[in-house]
Amino acid sequence: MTRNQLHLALIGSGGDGVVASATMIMQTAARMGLYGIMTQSYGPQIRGGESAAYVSVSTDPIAVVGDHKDLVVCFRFSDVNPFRQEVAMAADVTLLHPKEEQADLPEVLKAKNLRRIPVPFQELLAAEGLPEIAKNVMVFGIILQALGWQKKYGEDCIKDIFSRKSDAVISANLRAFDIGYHHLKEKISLPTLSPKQVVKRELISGNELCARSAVDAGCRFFAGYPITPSSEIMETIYDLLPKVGGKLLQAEDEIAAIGMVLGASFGGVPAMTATSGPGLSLMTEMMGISSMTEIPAVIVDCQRVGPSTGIPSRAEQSDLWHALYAGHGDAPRAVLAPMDVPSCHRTMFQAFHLAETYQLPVLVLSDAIIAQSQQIIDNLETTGLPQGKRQTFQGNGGSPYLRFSLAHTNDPGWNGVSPIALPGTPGTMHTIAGIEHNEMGKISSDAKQHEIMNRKRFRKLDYLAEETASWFHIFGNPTAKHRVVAWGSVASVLERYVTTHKDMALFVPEILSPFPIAALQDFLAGARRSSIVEQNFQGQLYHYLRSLGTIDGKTEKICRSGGLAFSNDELDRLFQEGGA
Amino acid sequence: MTRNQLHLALIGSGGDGVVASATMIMQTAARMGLYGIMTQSYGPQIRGGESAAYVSVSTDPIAVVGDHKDLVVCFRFSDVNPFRQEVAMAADVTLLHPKEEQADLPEVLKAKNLRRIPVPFQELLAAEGLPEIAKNVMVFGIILQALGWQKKYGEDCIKDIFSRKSDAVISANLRAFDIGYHHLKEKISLPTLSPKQVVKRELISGNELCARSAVDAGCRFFAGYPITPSSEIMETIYDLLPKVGGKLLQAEDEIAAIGMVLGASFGGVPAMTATSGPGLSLMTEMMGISSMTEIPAVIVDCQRVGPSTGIPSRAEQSDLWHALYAGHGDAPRAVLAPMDVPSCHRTMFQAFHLAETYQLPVLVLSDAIIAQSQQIIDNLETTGLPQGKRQTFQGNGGSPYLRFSLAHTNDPGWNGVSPIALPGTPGTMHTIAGIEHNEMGKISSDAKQHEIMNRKRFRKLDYLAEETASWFHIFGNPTAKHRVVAWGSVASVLERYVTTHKDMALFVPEILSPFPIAALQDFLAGARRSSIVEQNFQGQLYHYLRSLGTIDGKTEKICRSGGLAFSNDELDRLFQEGGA
Amino acid sequence: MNDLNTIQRKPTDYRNEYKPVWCTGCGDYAVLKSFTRAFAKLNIPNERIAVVSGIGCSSRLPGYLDTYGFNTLHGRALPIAQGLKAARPDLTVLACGGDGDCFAIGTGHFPHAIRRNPDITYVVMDNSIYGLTKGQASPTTSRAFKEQKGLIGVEEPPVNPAYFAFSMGAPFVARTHAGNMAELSDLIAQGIQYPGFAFIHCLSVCVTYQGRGFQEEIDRHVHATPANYNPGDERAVFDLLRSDPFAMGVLYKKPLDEAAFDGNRDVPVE
Amino acid sequence: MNDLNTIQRKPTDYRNEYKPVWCTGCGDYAVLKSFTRAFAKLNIPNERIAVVSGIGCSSRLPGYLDTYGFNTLHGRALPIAQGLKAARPDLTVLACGGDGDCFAIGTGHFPHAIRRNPDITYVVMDNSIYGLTKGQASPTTSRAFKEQKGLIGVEEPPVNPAYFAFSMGAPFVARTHAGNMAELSDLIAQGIQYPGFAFIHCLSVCVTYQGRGFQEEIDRHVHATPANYNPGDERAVFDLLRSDPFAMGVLYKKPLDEAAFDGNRDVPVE
Ligand SMILES: Cc1ncc(C[n+]2csc(CCOP(=O)(O)OP(=O)(O)O)c2C)c(N)n1
Ligand SMILES: Cc1ncc(C[n+]2csc(CCOP(=O)(O)OP(=O)(O)O)c2C)c(N)n1
Ligand code: SF4
Ligand code: SF4
Ligand SMILES: [Mg+2]
Ligand SMILES: [Mg+2]
Repeated sequence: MTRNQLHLALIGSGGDGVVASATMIMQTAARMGLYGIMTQSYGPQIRGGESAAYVSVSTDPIAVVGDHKDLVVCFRFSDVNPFRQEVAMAADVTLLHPKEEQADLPEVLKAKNLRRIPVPFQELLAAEGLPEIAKNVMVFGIILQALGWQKKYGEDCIKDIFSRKSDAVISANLRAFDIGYHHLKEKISLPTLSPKQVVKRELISGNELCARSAVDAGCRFFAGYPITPSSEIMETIYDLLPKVGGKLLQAEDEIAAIGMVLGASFGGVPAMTATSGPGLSLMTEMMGISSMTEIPAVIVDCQRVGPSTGIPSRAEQSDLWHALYAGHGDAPRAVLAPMDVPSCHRTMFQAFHLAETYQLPVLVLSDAIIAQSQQIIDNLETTGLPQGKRQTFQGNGGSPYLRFSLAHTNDPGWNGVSPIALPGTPGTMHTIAGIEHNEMGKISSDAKQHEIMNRKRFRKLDYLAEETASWFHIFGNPTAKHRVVAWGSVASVLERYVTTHKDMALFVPEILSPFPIAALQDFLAGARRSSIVEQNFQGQLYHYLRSLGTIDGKTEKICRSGGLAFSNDELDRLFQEGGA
Repeated sequence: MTRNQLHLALIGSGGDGVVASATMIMQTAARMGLYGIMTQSYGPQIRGGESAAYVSVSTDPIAVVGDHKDLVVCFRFSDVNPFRQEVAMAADVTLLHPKEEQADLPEVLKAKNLRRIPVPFQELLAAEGLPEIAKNVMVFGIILQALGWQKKYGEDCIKDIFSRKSDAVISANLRAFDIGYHHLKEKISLPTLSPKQVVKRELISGNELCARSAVDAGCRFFAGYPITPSSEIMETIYDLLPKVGGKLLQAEDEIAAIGMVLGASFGGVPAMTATSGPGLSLMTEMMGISSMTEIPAVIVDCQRVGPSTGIPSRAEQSDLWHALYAGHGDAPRAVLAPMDVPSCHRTMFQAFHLAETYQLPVLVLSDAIIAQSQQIIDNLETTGLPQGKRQTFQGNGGSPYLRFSLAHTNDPGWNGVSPIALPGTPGTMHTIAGIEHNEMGKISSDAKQHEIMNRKRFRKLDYLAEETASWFHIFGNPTAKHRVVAWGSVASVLERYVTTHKDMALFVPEILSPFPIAALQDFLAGARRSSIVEQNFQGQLYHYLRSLGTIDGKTEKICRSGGLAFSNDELDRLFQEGGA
Repeated sequence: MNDLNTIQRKPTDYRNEYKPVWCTGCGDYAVLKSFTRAFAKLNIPNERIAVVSGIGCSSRLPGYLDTYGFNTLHGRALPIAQGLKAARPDLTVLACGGDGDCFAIGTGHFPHAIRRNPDITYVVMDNSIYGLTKGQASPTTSRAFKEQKGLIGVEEPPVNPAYFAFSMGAPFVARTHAGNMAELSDLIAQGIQYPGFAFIHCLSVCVTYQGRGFQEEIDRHVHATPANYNPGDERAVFDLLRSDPFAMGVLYKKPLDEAAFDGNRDVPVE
Repeated sequence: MNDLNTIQRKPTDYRNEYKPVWCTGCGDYAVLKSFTRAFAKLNIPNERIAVVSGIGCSSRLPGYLDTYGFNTLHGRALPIAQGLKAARPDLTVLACGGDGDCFAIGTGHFPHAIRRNPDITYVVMDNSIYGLTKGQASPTTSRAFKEQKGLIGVEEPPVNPAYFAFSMGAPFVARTHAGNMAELSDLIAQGIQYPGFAFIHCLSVCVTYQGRGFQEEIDRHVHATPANYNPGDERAVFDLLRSDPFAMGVLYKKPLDEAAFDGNRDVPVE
């Protein structure tokens, strides 16, 4: 039997090494020419509590973990409970569990044609005198055999992982792998995946890619403060920046972090920070001075469940309103959103392009799923991506420098941007301020001047909107009668959904503000039914699109709080019920 | 000649005492049974620079300073420039200026039938051996005579002001007043105002009234950090709280201020803070934990021009989006807005009522005009105002206490509020957290639990909206063909406007969120034309109302940046042009 | 209010039924126990106690106490505790949290809480790491450890918590470690009884991200203050605090009458 | 880059044409002059200088200099200056602001800027009042003044800025007052030349809200550090800083080689 996707779950707790085993599977898949995606989930315990890893491998690119598991390894039935809402069994699921497990099978693990295989994990290790710690490698072996993957790939993977360890360690692990690989006597009838091309691909998380692509896009300064689920961006870019002569500061809080970013950017250096909801809320005042002083800044927000501390490890799309509207006063900004791991690459280029070109703050709304997923991806192209540079002022022979020059106001081609003279440039000294000011940057409390400067600052958005009018994707048949709009990780769930629902088309904006309104209107034209699907309680995108006049009351609002990805079953139900 | 309003401007700089003289006029008007309103304006200099005071006195309540001045005292023509956009002359304006002023009359002071009266201020004082400092009292005397007001009222006012000073000081000032009062030999033909009732009324600013009404409404704790134009709220309530056993802390920043408020409120004490845009932005994260832990808090925001530091002393309505939408996650809140000084009273009662009853953060959007205006007001009624108390839990005989009890979820009459057990109550100990939690307050990372708690928190808003559905005003003829919506200080300018435009009706919400939608829909039904008028660049109320589906593209968006109040002339022009 | 002396409460009477989420071996378990022992020692009615924390592994502590508690925002325990104490001086208010909570994002509130000198006992559980966010360097992480683990901020010398508190004018400054529950519970009790702001710096190991080397180092070096040490002699305090991070016990103490300058401590807001 | 020695710049070369908004008699005028004198003394090309401030009367200062400047947000001069200096170590970066800016809302950034020890000179213009917001008590307002004027926070003792900086580990700490422009400009120049974080506490009168009594008190008490004073002896520094708020000059100075631990000071980000 051949299929093009397989879905695995590993569930256990501290010491079981479920994440380690799952990562080895992913690395092996990447080595074989398969695609795959992996997410993790935790119980309430800080470390050592229940944890689950979900892996989907596929012959084609895959960005969303599959709903119904084909193979489940569960080390303790009592560990399943925290994950009961997020795992579902395929009808013919294979379940591996310890031989010693005496408890009744939990409801969630039941399935019509369940194949239940007890494994004496403990005994197997003990028999060979292997330490407890080798369990994850042994489990990796068992799974590899069950998947029917070649032993060689598994061995290569282990050699790689332990390449910096002693030979003794390597051979012990190879032995554990071997025991696992040969344990199952009867063949498990899992379908076989045949890679379309034998090529080694890369395994990377959304956060890692955000960091790397930021540097590729020109980022040379980072300041941040740790917060789940964004910290890996700082940790990754910390390794990358020194290689390109960049600098990083770990700040004492998020206000300082974005402040440092603005300081570096004032110095002419493309700069960014990354955070999650609570940190983003703290950055609100600083975002305003970025708008006001026209100093570029890129801010990545890995959205988690809110409000307040919420659920730090789980994704939600409820920071949208904050990104669009937060901050006292009228403060222009741009808001972008990747929809999966690989699109983080494009998004980061767009972010630096817009920030540097239009001299304003750019928010990137990632989320916990995109941030933390490990995905096998193809080589990423950089050519063709926008890579704007800041328009600097080098002197114009004598006439005084105007930081916020309005000289071209009457030129319809002017995009509102005034060239910036960087510190160090002779003859163009000036001071900028968050206080309202005139062309020279001089403080002004004149109301008419304020209106003029507001016009200048927002003029940039008009031209930016023109440039980004095509920053969206359409999936499915654009003339299908049911048209759906979604963004972020929810969009990739819907992308998958529309491939099997031919009566549906999907619109995914890459930029949320300014929204590609004209494109959306085109997309919706002639629809018999339209829905906005999102993961937050209030329907933030829905109301935003209504505020723009782009949709009316006939479009459905389909939303619920975050924390769990939509499954196809749930989407079936939601579309059946119809939205509010 | 009788009229029912007179408009004065006093313009000078440090040492001229324009504000002092203007205040004496207001105090005298209050004493005579007249109404009045006074605003101030400053040039860029911190202190001692140009300043102007605008006074309107009236036989009827008046909330907006008049556009065209009947009497102007200008101490230096060169001081006029910073105020050129905000003063306009009546055709028959009377201008008093120093005899020594040699400069040409500035454009703005010109008028068709200008009556120009040079006054030897310096000489008059010198002749009597009076010190420079007495000038403001002398000017007060001159104006009083020009207005034709009885000398006795002026004398009483002076005795009052200097009541704690020595007899020598009092008599010197009475002398200065006398010189002024008898200076003008020829009678100025200013119209006479006859009070309808001789009664002493109160002169108070919006900020002072916010503070006083908060205490009347039950506020017993305040924490704040100084910021223009809100600081007088803290300064006033600092005097009031000790008298009722309340406490106040001046915080090290706004985050600490709102934190202290939440701490006090967790202790069961109704508490508030006051700030302006930059401080409000800093409070964003704390607002979220107020929503999440269902701990009441009242936050007054005296809006000034933004973004960033903006123009600290001038009003704008550009914090609306922030108030409605800021903060990561879905975080319920209520947003109120007074429209003039006296309505601050009602608003503060509403604010404490909603915060305490529904256990959530309540924002009050005042603005620099309301905050800083001195207005003569009638006695304020407290009966009939909402005065909800927090629903506390005193024990129910044994069953465990659930801080966020959902027991009544299926009861359609339940408003989502769970009774709170205050620290000190035996048997109901519990811990609350900004982390998502279950009924008991125990931390939970369960996505379904999160949805359930979101429903609970937002259920409160549904019931709150029902209660506040009638919190709005309609001015003018409700069947007029042109229907206008405005809020805050802009609403009082429009209230004045519709009294002379009989084809217009005005809708003013007292509560902005949840918005009284049904009432607005009723109001707009059958309109031939409708406009949303506001003072911010983006049309924040307009887009918000569209997001709610309450208005559609046919309603006009009429907005411009803040900094200056709309004049009637400008409104004429804006309505002529029509909105976007 | 219950009479303090009618019943004698046991430490376990101050624990609720929730199981801590902490890793096995985490120092915070001992801190939790020490809180309950201090409460029992003073026999404070559960309902009179309120514990306010920030965010971090350590800040989960109030959730396991059968008292009132508020697990607030990262870095904000002190403002919230001060508001509560100002409004409700009749309560016994404690604050607690981690080294990141207090000395990174919370830095700005610490000197001002000290200046206001409210009658609050503040226990900082210092594992010299950001535990909850998986092991980044905190302001108290040693340079050697940062170097060894490749953490960010290697050049930055660590903050010295007790010295910081003393320099800002805290009237009661003590230090101990989670390995010494007897001393910790005694110091917490002393802090509660002290009529002003009491700061307790408690070294508490993060087994997961700092590793057991942290505890071993503590065990190796820990010692009481010298026999002739006078915690009222500010010069001696200065010398000790700058030179000796392992002296344990009460490090600084202002005479009681100087400390309690807020005369109005027990009248709640009406 | 211009050769430092080709032209000799005068103090007025560092002033732009804008007229300060300060009140007549405000101490900040003298601070502004002292900045320009220090720049001229070191003959730094205007374009190599960047001055970052917060919000307050004092924070308007960069707007009057013919250098690069960033008048940022209340309390945030230091993070922004640090980001700038980290990205552009080739620039001479100074920060300035008021006592409220640094010791109220900015408190949390101060110890961490000191720990990172960037080559920034930070001048705090301390008028012991919130000038721009019309005279509320700041963290440095004396209790006597608060009492006299009925300001909020009477019970709270003032922050001691130089001692705060020293306690946090600032390697260069100096104090003077706006009335002594010679000393102030000399200290600013020393701060700029010092290869680490230099903190200069400058008493500067707010004639409008503190009143002239402030300057009179300074004039009455001001004096140089004792002749035998050694600003490298930490014990002596401790004693002086805690006891004498009017000793002027360099109060603490770490030897240069210890101070400059960032080896990479002059390579801007590529
Ligand atoms: C505003 C904000 N920023 C960042 C975080 C992420 N965060 C949670 S706990 C923590 C630090 C934990 O370290 P510490 O305070 O020392 O406590 P520990 O976990 O070590 O006990 C951080 C950075 C947050 N919750 N909120
Ligand atoms: C976030 C924020 N909070 C408050 C303010 C209001 N504010 C402006 S300056 C200032 C304090 C001024 O005092 P200081 O820093 O000592 O400077 P000075 O005016 O005395 O020179 C305050 C509170 C603000 N601008 N931003
Ligand atoms: S991560 Fe560290 S601090 Fe957190 S619970 Fe585990 S051991 Fe304790
Ligand atoms: S208010 Fe004070 S600090 Fe501000 S400019 Fe005037 S004198 Fe200077
Ligand atoms: Mg820690
Ligand atoms: Mg000051």
